[in-house]
Amino acid sequence: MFVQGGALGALAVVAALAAVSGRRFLLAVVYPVTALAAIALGVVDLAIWLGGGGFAAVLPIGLPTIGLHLRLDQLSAFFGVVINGGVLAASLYGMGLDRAKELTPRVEPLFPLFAAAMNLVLIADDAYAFLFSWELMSLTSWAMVVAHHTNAENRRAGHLYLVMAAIGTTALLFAFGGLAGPAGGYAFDTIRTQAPTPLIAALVLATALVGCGSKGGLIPLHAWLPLAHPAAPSHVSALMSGVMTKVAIYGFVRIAFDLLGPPAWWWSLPPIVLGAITAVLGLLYAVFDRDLKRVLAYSTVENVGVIFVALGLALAFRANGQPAAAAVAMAAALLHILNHSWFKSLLFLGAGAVLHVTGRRDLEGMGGLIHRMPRTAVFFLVGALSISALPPLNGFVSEWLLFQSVIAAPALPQSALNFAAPAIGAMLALAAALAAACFVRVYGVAFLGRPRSVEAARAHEVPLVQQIAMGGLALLCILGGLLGALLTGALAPVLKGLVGSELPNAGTGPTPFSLIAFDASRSNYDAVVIALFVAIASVAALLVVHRLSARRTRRGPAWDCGFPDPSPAIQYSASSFSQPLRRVYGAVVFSARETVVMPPPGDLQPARFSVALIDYIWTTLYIAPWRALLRLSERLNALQFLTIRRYLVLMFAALVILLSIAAVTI
Amino acid sequence: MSADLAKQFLAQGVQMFLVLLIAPLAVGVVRRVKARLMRRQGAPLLQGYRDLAKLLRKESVLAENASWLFRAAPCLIFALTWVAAALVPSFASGLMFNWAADVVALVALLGAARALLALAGMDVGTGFGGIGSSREMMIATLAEPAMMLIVLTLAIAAGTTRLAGVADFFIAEPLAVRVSLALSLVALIIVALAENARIPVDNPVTHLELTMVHEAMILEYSGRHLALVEAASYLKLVLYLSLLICLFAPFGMAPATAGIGGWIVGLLAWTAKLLTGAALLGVWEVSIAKMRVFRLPDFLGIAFIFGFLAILLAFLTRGAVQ
Amino acid sequence: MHTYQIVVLVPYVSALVLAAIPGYRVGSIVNVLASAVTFAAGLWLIGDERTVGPYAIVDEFNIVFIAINTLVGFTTSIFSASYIGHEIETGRLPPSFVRFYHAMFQAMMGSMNIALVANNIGLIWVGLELATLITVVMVGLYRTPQSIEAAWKYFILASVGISLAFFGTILIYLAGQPALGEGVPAMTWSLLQGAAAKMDPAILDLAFIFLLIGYGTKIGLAPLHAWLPDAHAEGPTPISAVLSGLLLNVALYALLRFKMLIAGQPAALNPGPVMIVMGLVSLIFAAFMLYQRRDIKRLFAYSSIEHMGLMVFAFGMGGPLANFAGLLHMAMHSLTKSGIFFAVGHIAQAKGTQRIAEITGLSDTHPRLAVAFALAVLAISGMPPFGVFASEFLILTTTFAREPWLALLPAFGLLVGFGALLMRLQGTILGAPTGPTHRVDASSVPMVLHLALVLAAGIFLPAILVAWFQRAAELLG
Amino acid sequence: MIRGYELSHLLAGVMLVTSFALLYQERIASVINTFAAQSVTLALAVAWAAFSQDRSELFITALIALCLKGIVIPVALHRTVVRLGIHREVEKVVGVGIALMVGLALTGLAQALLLKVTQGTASHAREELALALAIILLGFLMMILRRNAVTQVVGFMSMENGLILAATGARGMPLVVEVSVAFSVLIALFVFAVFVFRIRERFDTIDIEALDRMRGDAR
Repeated sequence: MFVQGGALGALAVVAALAAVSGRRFLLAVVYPVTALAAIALGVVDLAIWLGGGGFAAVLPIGLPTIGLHLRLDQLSAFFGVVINGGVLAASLYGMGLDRAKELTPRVEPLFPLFAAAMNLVLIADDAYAFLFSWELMSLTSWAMVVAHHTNAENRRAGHLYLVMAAIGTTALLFAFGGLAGPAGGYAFDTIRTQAPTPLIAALVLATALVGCGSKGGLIPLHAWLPLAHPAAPSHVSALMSGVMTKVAIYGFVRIAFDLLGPPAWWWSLPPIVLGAITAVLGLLYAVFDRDLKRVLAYSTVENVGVIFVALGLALAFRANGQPAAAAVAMAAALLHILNHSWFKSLLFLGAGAVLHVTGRRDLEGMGGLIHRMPRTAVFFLVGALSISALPPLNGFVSEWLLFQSVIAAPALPQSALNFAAPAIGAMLALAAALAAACFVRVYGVAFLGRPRSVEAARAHEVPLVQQIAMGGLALLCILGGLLGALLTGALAPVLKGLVGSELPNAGTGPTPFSLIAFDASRSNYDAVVIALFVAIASVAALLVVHRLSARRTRRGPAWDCGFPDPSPAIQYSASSFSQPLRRVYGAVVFSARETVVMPPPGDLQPARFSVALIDYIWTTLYIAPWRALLRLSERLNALQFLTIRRYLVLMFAALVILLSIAAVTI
Repeated sequence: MSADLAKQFLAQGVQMFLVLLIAPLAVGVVRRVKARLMRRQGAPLLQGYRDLAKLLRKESVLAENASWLFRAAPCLIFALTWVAAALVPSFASGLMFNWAADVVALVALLGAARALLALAGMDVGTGFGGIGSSREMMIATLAEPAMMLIVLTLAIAAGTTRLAGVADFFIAEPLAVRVSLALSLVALIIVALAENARIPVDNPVTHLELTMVHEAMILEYSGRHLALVEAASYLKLVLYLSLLICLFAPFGMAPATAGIGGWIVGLLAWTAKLLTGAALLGVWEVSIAKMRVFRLPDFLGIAFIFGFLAILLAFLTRGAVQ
Repeated sequence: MHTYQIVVLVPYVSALVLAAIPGYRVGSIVNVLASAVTFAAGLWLIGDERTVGPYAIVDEFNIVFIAINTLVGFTTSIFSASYIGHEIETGRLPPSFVRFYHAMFQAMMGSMNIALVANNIGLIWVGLELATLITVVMVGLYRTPQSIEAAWKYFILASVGISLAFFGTILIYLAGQPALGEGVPAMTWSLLQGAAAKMDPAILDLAFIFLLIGYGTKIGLAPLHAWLPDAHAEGPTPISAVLSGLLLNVALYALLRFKMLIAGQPAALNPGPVMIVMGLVSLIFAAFMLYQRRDIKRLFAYSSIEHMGLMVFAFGMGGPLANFAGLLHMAMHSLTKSGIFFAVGHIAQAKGTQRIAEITGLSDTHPRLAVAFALAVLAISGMPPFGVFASEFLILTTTFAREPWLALLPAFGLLVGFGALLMRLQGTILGAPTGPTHRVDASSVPMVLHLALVLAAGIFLPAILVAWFQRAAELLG
Repeated sequence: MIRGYELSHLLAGVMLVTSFALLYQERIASVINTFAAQSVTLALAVAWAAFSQDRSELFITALIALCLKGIVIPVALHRTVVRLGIHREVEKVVGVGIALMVGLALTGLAQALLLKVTQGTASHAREELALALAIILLGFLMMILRRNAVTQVVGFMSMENGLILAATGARGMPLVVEVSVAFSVLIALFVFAVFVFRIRERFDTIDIEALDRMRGDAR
């Protein structure tokens, strides 16, 4: 507790110092201090997650009469590890920022505050403290989103972001209002003792889904995310995407699994359905986008969807008294939360490195970076393969657990969930395949091939400390993949707290690294054995090939069916890579239309090709209401320009209406 | 116990080399059948082995801007595919390491190999590599949901996603073949055709620019690198044929408890089934034309619909049984 | 002599004194001193014994208002000391007006304090109307066509409101007369409240309608609000701060006193639903109106309508929690909104305009002002760590817990309003700066002080204040 | 004394009739004259109340009503009208017929409301209160049915007349209130005059519609 207090205090102090002085030196000090604080917080969290314990405190501040309730239990501690890991990586990356060019009082003072706010959400133990730090988290990140304020796009992104955040917070206000009841029992302990009525429970679930979903990027509440996350400086994007979305999920887990009491089976349907749609649509957005950071942000949307599916399944199993299956689904969710925080932070930091050295976010201007930034390229590759859920990296472990729980869903008594299971399974598989396509595209276009712009050709490696930040995360991705079974085993205390059971046969496999969902005869995955197998097979193949083959290698121009063109423009671009997917999915989901303008023979004008995608969610759920709002406000604005006599008419009408009502009702 | 373990280990080892050995032959059978049906003489059955040997001996020409990824990919692709193929029970279900990966993991292993291949296709920065990679990934997005449905059906029927477990289940209850499984079979065949770049999804022998998928990705490979990539694709064919055999025609497979006698029976049965499958593939390829790339959603959609129907029917039959 | 007498007398005496002081500098110092004394007395009042006399009352309920009133009066006097100096220098105000301005300022404060301490429903009315009439004159202070028009509009609408409120007061007297006899007792609020159960419910209902319309005009409830935006926009900024921060509160205070009265007669109609409807109409209407504003002061005037609507809604909901939240929101809104008007005064001086479109990129040209302004606007939007967050948290959660569907409406209004405020905030502080920039003369102490208080309230509200709000909330029933 | 309140009812009724007459008038001069008549009636009613309730202080109120609203203001208004040259202008929003119908409805509403009041000691004030309420509402109606500033002022003062009628009808309402009413009317007139004067000076009209140009948020 003292560590927590001290670390959070240090964050606040360094933020205040940096804000007040604005000197470069103090701005630069922010990152080492945040890194140290993150280490301190993370170590405490790790100890509590694995060892139990934790603390609870009530401070005489916060909401009047309720006080500030703080508690660090194992669930919070687990999320604390997720968050502080991301904060540590982002701070390390921040330490490599160019002191003269990249530090600004618009970002650096807010960075530690943002980190502190996220930690506060986790230890908040009453509704006020929770929402207070939740909104503080939005606010600080908003300020960093609009840090590059001269860009109108960023301002728009910031506006949309904070408005959506406010909508989400309002929804959560309702959720906690429903939980606390009319008497105002805002402390979580009080809430746990109250059983809400079915109607209130349903409303709380719905509002919690809206509140946490909008922060996490659940479609259709996602629209701000791909705009705001990329607008912030890259290490902040990494925090927002890799970590802040996890805080959103924490909120949902806390409400749905802890505060709301025993679930009803149908609670699971909204998160499952929305999550599955989010998973698929998120990637479809990603795969058609050309902005590197936006692609990553959309991929975050997808992963949040996947996590919500897992949470929904956990709810369904729990409601049906199948704690073991619930534990599998919950383990999938928690593990994916951890994994995603690692690889998404890694990818955003990599994108930041690319952005820093090329000054570009547009994929079409990149290419060949694997030669100019060899280490970053390796780290990014690890991240890209991890996020595509490919074995033996970490993304696959959680994906595998999730598939196992989907496979168990047909055994549930409710036919709605039975029939949902295959659809969900297929959608998750589609999402996984799309993720692979998406990241092959990103990596292939950005890092492979030949440079498509001067900036890309002049790229260089980033400072060592940033490489360490990325390398550390890449290592975690690999270790997390190999030691997934051990990690899953470590989740046991958290799982017990949430669903009342741990994985039924964890640790009974042939090796300690065997991941067993239900029991060994049913399903099993052993990353270490597979990795060893693959390693042995590759070494064997290499040995054999080297023994047998000519071993001669010659460098020559690319073959390309005999028509090599030296221009890098001839390469497959990001847009052309997505063309097959656009034809298959884009036509259905986004009414994608391709137009080719071919000049007549003899005309020297270039032919033009353009693609039009319509984002129906954006046009119907965002643009249309916004226009309606503006139209209505314009209509109402006529009331600003009335004559005094007409204002008197309004007053008179109000009086007469009230009097008439009185005449009828008295 | 240790005898058991030794037996499993042996089975695993035999399997690993068996798939490697038989893969070029299986491809040879396909080519041979196709050639004969087209009234051609065709290459000898062992041409696959010769191709690989020839490629290994030749020098490897790398594009000037090829990165380390381009050079490392073939080896990894080969290793991943080989491991995956070695995990599908062929002649005996009692493999040492069959528990290391269930169907889900198996599919993912192949996915990893595919992603690496697609990346390698993008590495040199040519138009063709991109065509191949993008189409390959698109096809994967169509095939994987169908595959997931098949896995679900199997899991509902057999209660496990371990291949050995499913095989044991079908060996023990051969009558368990129901309508839903038949539908799954069709779906899996379609998926297998797509995954192996066979007609009508892709044409393994074409070099016509606009129709290439798999060939486009490996266009820049030569010499020993090409040999590894080709070997991987041979292995993949064997893998899918084994998978089909293991799931839908496991008869003759030696159960975990069987002795060496059972192994020999299983070995013979599997080889026969595999070669028959290869021959049938040849017949199929001759009798159908390659589809346009953007008709593929329709084709793979059939797999998806069959897979879905299979699950629904599985629910119904389960409900009837209960 | 009880402290409340100081609270009332000091402003009036100093008004007389100030009317005689021609110099700007001395006048402003006296003005600040007088306000400081009043504030000190207001603070002292909190610890002082409660008293109920025939004409004055000091109970838990009104000390909340008095404390805020004197505090904001004090800070505004500091702000206006520097602000008006700038206005005179730039020639917007002739120096001869300073005497008038200072005297009127104190008289206005005194009148509001009368309304707040009065135990006589007639006296409440008198105090409020005096304050209103004085602000009418203040709004027209600049003598521009716009300010005259605003003052004229304010005057007509307020006068009609005056009349209706007075009719309501007569009705209350008539209702109390049978129980309390003729004369002063039947107009004494504390006696009326004691006898509420014996009053004729029908007359009480009728009276409340007139009081709601009458005082509602002063509160700025839509559709009675029309005077408010123009009066805020065209008057001197210190007056805008006082209007939004105080006068609206005093009117609300009067309405709440009568609500307490009617709550004492169970047979009377519950005023809650009407207040809820009017509050919501104001809230949502003002939120929409925010989008079309082009004048920065008018923007925040509409925001005041929005927040008064929210308070009336909260009091309409009733119950200890909602009343507590309403009172807290009132206090926070007073402090924040007057703080915003101070900041707006700075901005208007810095950019030489009130037109929103001409104010851009403040964070580049005036970083500290931009930060303060942003914090103030975010505070009024209900963002933590500021106190408005606490009050809105309580209002929305308690409403949702009681009437889940009803809670959607205030939330909708607040979100719509937030969208507009944020849009304008970003437009003013972000982007590339355009137009000229000027020196800022006005003191930033009041602005920072208000922000600090609101910040402190969001994090820690002292137990004594909480108890004080709770007792006041209980009185509201 | 037995029929005492009937006289006050009669006077209040006369005031109501003058209110209707105000709605009915077409020329500004006659509007002002009618208002003067109403004010005089009010003075009588207040004087009668002072006599019957034995409250001599109410005579002051009566005197104020008689002098100020019965004589001084009408005269001043006449002058203003003549000086501005608008004495023939009739600017109504709706026709007389509709205005009268609405007026009748409002009177009905006032009666309906006050009839709900229980029979108590305040009951003899009930009818008078109903009439006063009707006068207030009619005054308000007049304010919103005329476009002309002078007629609006008259409408407002007619409302004030209704208020004072109500206040005197409420037995024993302390003097302080009447004084304050007079006071507020005085201030009202004072400020009205200031503004009417200024508005004329600045806009050369006292037609409120002309203020349109100055409406709030100029674009």
